[in-house]
Amino acid sequence: MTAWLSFVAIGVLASLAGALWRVWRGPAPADRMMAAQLVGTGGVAVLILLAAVQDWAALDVAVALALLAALAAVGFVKAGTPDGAGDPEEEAPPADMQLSAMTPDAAAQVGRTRRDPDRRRGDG
Amino acid sequence: MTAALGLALDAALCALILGVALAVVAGRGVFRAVVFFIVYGLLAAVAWVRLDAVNVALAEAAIGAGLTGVLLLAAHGRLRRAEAAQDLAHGMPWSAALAGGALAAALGWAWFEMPIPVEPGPELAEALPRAGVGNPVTAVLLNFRAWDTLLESIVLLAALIGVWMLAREGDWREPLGRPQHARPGGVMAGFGRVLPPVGLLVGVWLVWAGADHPGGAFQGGTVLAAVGLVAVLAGVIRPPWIGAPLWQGALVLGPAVFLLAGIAGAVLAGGFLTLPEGFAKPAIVTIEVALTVSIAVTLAFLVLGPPEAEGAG
Amino acid sequence: MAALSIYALTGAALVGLGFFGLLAARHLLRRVVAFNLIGSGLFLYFGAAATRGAAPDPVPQALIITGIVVALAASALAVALVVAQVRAAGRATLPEEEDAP
Amino acid sequence: MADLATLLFTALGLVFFAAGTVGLIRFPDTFSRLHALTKADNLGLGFIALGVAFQAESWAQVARIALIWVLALLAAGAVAQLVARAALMRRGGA
Repeated sequence: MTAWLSFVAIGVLASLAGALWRVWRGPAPADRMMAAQLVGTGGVAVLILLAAVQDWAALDVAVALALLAALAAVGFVKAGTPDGAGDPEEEAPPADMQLSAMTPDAAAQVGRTRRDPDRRRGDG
Repeated sequence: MTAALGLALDAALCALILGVALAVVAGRGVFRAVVFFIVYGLLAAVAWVRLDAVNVALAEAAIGAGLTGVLLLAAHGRLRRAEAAQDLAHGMPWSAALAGGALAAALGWAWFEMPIPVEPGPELAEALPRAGVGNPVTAVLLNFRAWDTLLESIVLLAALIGVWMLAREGDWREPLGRPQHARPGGVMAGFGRVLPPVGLLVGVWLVWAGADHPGGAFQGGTVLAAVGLVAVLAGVIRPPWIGAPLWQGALVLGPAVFLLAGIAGAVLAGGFLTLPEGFAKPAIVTIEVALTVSIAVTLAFLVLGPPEAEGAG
Repeated sequence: MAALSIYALTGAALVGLGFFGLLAARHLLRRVVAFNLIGSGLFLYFGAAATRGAAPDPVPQALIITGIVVALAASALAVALVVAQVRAAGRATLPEEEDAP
Repeated sequence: MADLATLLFTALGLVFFAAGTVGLIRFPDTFSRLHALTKADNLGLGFIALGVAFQAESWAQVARIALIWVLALLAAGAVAQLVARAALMRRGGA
């Protein structure tokens, strides 16, 4: 059973490599951040597996990681608001950008045309 | 079979870590580097578990994956407008590559040349039963090498004073950090109310369990700092101003109790910071609780940064 | 032992990468990150060395824990200094390193 | 019996993780990629946690595994909502 669980852990790590590609590629900051979030979820999974493989105390590390998984993302969301200290729910998005008001095609169009804000500033 | 798979697991993990580190230093874009560094912290926590260092993994998980991320992301948000068009040197800095490569090679060479020590320190194995706690790392931190830990708690305070000295004159009486706000009843505010109680429980458990199981003042303190930060970011708790007496008391509580215990040891047990054998456990637990409070408050304040009023930029 | 060598060599490579990043980066925030990478690599190297005996040696582990916490405190101070530098000079690079346009 | 359950559930979890990664790589825009992440991966984590729970030696360990999954779900739900809104806002030229 230990061998199988180690194998599953390797498999989860391999799937994290795909998430790392998305962190590298972006293009939007939200893509990078969400991919990092996936690495966090995968890390928790690996820790649970390692708990059974080597030491059940690793579960405490998994609890800590799961508890704080959202911290970085909350920091990201805050930093993206105009004053760097707000909440995206406070401001309504511009009317023409509301996806519910769009046909699926139009929404996909927005996704394709409005690319990497980082890159437009020349550092993406 | 199991051993080979374990080795493959280590190799895969290290390959990911190295790839992430390469992306941190070589990828264009400050934001990309910051996100990769957060990912690095997550993977490093897993690596520490593989190295049989659950105590370290706990600290790394809370700091590397949580607090550092918030610190760097907030700073990046602040600096976005001032960001220079160019964040790396032009072209390939060959001399820097050479220096880094030489350093890595020297360390790699040293690894194979280093003598393997007589393990695990016979003096330590002999002294551990008298330390008062079953977790050897806690015993080292709060009993055998208490000097290091005492001075370290003072270093944290020094760093915090350094951060506060960067506050502008007019902001001195403002709450720490930037004024955080969130939509009342929104997702963020709700999250900021649900998570901290659970985190409080986990943090206290880590301190309590730290005497005999992995955990302790540093691990519990960092978890508490992180969930406190969630509450502040979500606008649930308003941070105090620098001079708030209660919070200043919390900052110095740990070092003060530690110092008092040290002096008591000098009087009663014949040496500064020597814990008398029969009282080792209660003394360690007392110091640890006080230290946890101070570490949690200091780290949270450090990440929040100097006070800054609205509209400042 | 082989597994420990993997981690130690990874730590050594991290120190090298961090040092490279420290020298190659212009943006001050990137320098703070690179410096953290050096520290973390050293911790990994040290931690691998601590695990070579029959049981993991708790003394290096205790030092690494305090080291991780101090590294965060130093980073917080460095980040606050970077923010102050940007406020004073308007840019996140050092003046002597600004490139000709 | 317990080993069989572990085998089955962890394998299922791995499949969901792989699916989440494929979605993350293949889906065309930020918002559909958000789906891949928050749903597939937390299901994957849930199955792996369930599988490992069959190997646990005490109820305290099972409780901890359950806590981990609940925390992960809570985090994923809140984060997906917030990041999606943040992405929408940045796009709107804010």
